[in-house]
Amino acid sequence: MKRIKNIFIVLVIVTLCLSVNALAQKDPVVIGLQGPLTGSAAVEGEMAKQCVETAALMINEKGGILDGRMIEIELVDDAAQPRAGALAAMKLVSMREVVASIATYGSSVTQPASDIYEKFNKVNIAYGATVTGLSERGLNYFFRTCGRTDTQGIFFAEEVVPYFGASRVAILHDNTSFALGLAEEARKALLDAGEAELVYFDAITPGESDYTVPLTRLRETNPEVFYFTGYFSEAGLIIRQAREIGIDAVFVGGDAAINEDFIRIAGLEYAAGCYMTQEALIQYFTNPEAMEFKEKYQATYGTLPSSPWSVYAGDALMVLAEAIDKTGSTDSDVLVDYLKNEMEEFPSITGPIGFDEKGDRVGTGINLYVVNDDGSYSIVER
Amino acid sequence: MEKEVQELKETMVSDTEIVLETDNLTKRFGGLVAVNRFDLKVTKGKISSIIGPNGAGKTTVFNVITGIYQPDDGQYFFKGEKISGLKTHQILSKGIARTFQNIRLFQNMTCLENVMSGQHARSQSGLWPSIFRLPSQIKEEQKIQEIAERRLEQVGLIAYKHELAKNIAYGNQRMLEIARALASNPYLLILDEPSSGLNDKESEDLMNFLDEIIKEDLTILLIEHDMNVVMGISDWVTVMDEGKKIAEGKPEEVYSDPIVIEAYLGKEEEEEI
Amino acid sequence: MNTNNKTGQSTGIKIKNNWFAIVVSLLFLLFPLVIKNNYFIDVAFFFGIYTLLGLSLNIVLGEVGLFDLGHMGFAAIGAYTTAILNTSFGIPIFVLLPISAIAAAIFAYLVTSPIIHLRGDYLCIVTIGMGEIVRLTLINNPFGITGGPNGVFGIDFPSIGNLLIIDNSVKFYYFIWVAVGLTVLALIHLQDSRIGRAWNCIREDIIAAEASGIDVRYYKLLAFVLGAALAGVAGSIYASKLMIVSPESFSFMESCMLFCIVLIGGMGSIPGILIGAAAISLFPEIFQTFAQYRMLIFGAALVLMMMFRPGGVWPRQRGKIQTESILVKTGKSEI
Amino acid sequence: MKLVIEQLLNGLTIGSFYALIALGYSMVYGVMKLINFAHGDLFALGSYLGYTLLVMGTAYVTSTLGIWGGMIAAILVAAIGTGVMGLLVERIAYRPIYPTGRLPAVVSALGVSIFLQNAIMVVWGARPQAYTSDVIPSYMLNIGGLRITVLQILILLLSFLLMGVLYYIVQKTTFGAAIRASALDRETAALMGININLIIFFIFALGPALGGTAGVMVGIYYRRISFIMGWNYGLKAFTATILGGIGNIPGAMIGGLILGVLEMLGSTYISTPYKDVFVFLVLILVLIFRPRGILGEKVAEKV
Repeated sequence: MKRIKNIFIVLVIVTLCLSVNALAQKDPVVIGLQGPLTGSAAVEGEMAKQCVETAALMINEKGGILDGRMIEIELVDDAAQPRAGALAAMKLVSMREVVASIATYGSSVTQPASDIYEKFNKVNIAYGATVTGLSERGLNYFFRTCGRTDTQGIFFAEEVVPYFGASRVAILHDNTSFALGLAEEARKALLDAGEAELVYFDAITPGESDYTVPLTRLRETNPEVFYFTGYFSEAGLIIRQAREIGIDAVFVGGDAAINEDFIRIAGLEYAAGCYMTQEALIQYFTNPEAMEFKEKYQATYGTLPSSPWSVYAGDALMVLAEAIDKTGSTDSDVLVDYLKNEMEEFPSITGPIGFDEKGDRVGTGINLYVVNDDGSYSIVER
Repeated sequence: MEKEVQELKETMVSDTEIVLETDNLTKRFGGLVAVNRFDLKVTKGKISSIIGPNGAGKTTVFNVITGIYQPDDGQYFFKGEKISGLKTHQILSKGIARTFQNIRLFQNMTCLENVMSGQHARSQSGLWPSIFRLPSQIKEEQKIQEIAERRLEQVGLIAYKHELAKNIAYGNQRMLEIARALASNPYLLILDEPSSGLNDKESEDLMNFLDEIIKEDLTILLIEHDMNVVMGISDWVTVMDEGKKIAEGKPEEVYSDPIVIEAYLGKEEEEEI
Repeated sequence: MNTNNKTGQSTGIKIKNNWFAIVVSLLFLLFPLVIKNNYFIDVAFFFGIYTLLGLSLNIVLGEVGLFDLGHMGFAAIGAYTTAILNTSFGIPIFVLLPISAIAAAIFAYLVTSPIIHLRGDYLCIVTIGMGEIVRLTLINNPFGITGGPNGVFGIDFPSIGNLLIIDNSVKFYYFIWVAVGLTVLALIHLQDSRIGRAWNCIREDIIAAEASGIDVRYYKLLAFVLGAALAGVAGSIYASKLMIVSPESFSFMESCMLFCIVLIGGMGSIPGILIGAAAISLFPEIFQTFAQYRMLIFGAALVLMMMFRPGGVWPRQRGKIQTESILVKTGKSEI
Repeated sequence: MKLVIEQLLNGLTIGSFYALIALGYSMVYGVMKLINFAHGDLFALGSYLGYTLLVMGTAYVTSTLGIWGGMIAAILVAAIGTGVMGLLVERIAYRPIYPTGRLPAVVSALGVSIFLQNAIMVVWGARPQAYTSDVIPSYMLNIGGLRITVLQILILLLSFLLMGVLYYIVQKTTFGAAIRASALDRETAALMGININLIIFFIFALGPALGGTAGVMVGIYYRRISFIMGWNYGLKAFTATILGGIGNIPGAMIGGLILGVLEMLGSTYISTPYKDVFVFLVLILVLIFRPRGILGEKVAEKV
């Protein structure tokens, strides 16, 4: 009995501490932002936050939206964990009364979050969730400003490989949701195209330091093009170690693979001459929105965001602001209707944006970039 | 309850008078031969003792008999049945309970719980009856508690039944350990230096207590250091030295045996150095 | 009246007519009605999940004192069993609940029986290894059934025909806390049974336990199997709540968190587990405002906690609760 | 054949890192019977200290001391820094908790680990950092088609040197004897007049120092360092410790090297994605047949 009593007391305490927090406050146009501020993907969350704040600055400086209402960002950490992701989404919809939410990075986190937004009819725009299946679930309120892995995979198979006239291709991924997706789409597209032979397809474990084993294996298959679909920090190690054990195949990175950090880790001597299939590489955009964004971001944080995803988060805010402003409404269904039907070629940071019926972004121009000897990039004209 | 105990005994008693018998028992630790071709016979209803200087291998014999060590050679029998190779808990359920030289109680459990645990092998409620508190299990629990309280009363610790074992006095801890052993309702009780660390008064009480419990159809085998205790209560004494049996017999015989005195006292002196 | 009755007799029955229990259950019932906010109800749900997981680890770590730093592995087995069987064969969740438990239990039995004899830290690293093996295998998508890093999507809500469909936060809240309530009841009963005592004896002194006739190996395995089964249930509920299972939910870090739950609360103390689970699951939410500093604070908090309450916030009180003597009651006593 | 030799070399290199970290675990465990979960993060800290000195301070360090001098300086700074941090951790987070039993200490260690990891993230940012090329020599050797970096050889030499020295101290000197004695039985050792506090000081300074050294070497060798590397290396090193027999210094070294080689070979000849599964399976198998690790000697239960 005593123990029952104890449990009872504990529960009282817990209830109290919950109720105290229950006093939530309100705010006119609040947009939620969900991202991994802690945990292994913390770097992405950090940059997403910075990008969205920069975008908000751009809008608010122009007098905000809906004649004079400022945009406020409600930031919630989802630690790149599905559980935390679901909680974060629930927090944004049921406590902060956000108009819409920018959520989130990582497909397996976006999944449960988007389910919750759907249930509460809140527009949610993913910025780093590229798994093709996400938009195939018939969700009404789910959008994404990032591309889908399949488009890029097809681009690699049908544009890049022929460009190098390669007949032997190797693909390496890192078993993260994004990289695996891209790798498999690329493989599929390669087989469909049937031009080149896929001589090697394997995974590495992210976060480690020594990738010489898979690379040695890869070397034995002597490919002409070597496509790594993972992230920059592994990519940097891999290109080093690949060159050091004498792999001279053309190195092509997916759009998470190549950025300043990649160059710092690989060292310019190895980074120069690497290619990448890239959607939105902010330093490369020259449209006024991008220029303004870059200028403001640099002013605050010194550098430029090193990952495309964070910039997409900025896009998401631009898109939402536009929709709310144009429709003069914060009603989710009105916004959904506008985003899917009215909005076309909206000039955002990473160029014109529109959405199809599934909420996928239309018209993301994927390009092949090359790293120059001075560490800058340039588009490869085909 | 008396009746049940009786039945239990019936099943355990075999016609032989010899309760425990070891044959040519040998245990080595690396190079050292701790127990060397040791033969021992324990007679029913009597208090037998093993004496001998430190390191003579007495405790090792106990540890082998109770299955904590496996012997390198030799066998041992309990009531004519071969029990060598059995696991410790199996040996207890056969009816051999023991105490330890350096007291091994369940420190953070109450005295009552300690003695109740002693009856583990004498109860059988399984997982589901326990989870659902089936009547059978409740009944058994009550029986366990009742026996435990009897034993605690017997060793005069009933007052401390809700104290944690680690919080009671040293002497009481020894008695508690004996109570725990008795709770398993053993046929043979093995005591490893029960009087060590006790003052004269306490060991006096202990002897009386043993004389007391031996009456309830029990056999006792004990290791002792303290000659007086041994001589006081033992019916039969076996003297061990360097793993070997060097003498055995009635206390007074052994007491006067020159070999014993020589070996024993000789060692004692070494100890003082 | 005799409410503080520690030993076997009739505690189980008493709980029914005990007003404490009534108040507790009332509190449970009222919470979602008092606090209508879905976020807090969800937080309370995950608090429940962690409580269940904590209780399951408590059997192994708290009661028997076996270091288990891979406990999330068992939860993973349960969660994936539910996810895979539900998504590919449409078997309802309520049917899968026991199946997941059994699957986790069998897994636990198979992996722990060869290593159950290991002591302390050796067992610890083996359980870590076991947990990592499970996680890595899931990531590598064997036979294409675990969905690799993406995990398994689109798990149904628990439902019995159309009579009862658990599809919103409040229902899930009741779902998990009923499960926790039943578990707590069962564990209280076990603590006061010969099995619970046997477990504690093993924790206190393995040799004395063996010498008191306790089959140490059997009871260690029993603890692991039972703990795993409970973890499997928790995993299964978790899966149906999130509608997705993915490997990162079952990382080594999470196992460490469970370990902390048991020690923050106090080994083998059921109210302790509630406190521990509350600390682990509420802390990150309450400290959301600190964003990336939050885990920093959390780490420091753990250290302080152990500094000031090394025995746990609410250690199990033994012997404080007096039992009336059966001898006295039955008049057999001389005292 | 060439492949095998290459992989063996790489295995030895990464193995020597594991070994250096494992030594810290093993020494602390030996004397304190405490799994110092924070050790992996101390290693990461060392790596970041070296980075700060070398990369952020290139202008002063490398330019004045030259590339080699710079690296030596970085290693020294990292070693000292982590050593001091190790002592701080012991003072603040462990010493008050030892008396209350081992498990609370383990939790406290977990707390410290989480704290350090996130502290690194807050101070140096969540982005992975890189030891840039300008502070690191990259000469290639080509021995009969085998391509080996000079760095790799130097790192191997240095780690073996360090292990050798430690081995000598622990096995051949009286102080080492004192350490081993306190590892066997702290109380008795103390009664024998061994200054336990001095020993604790030694292990908690030296263990992390070795880890910190390894941290810098990992940075120099692989270039990329990140705030979560502590967990990865820490877990592997702890595995190595147990594999070799925890509390046993030579065991830790051998365990580390074996683990490194196993990892490489398993990855080469079994499966790259499953290599850690393979590693843990081997560990479990070893423990089934040698419950106290490869070099751990069987201690008879005192009854």
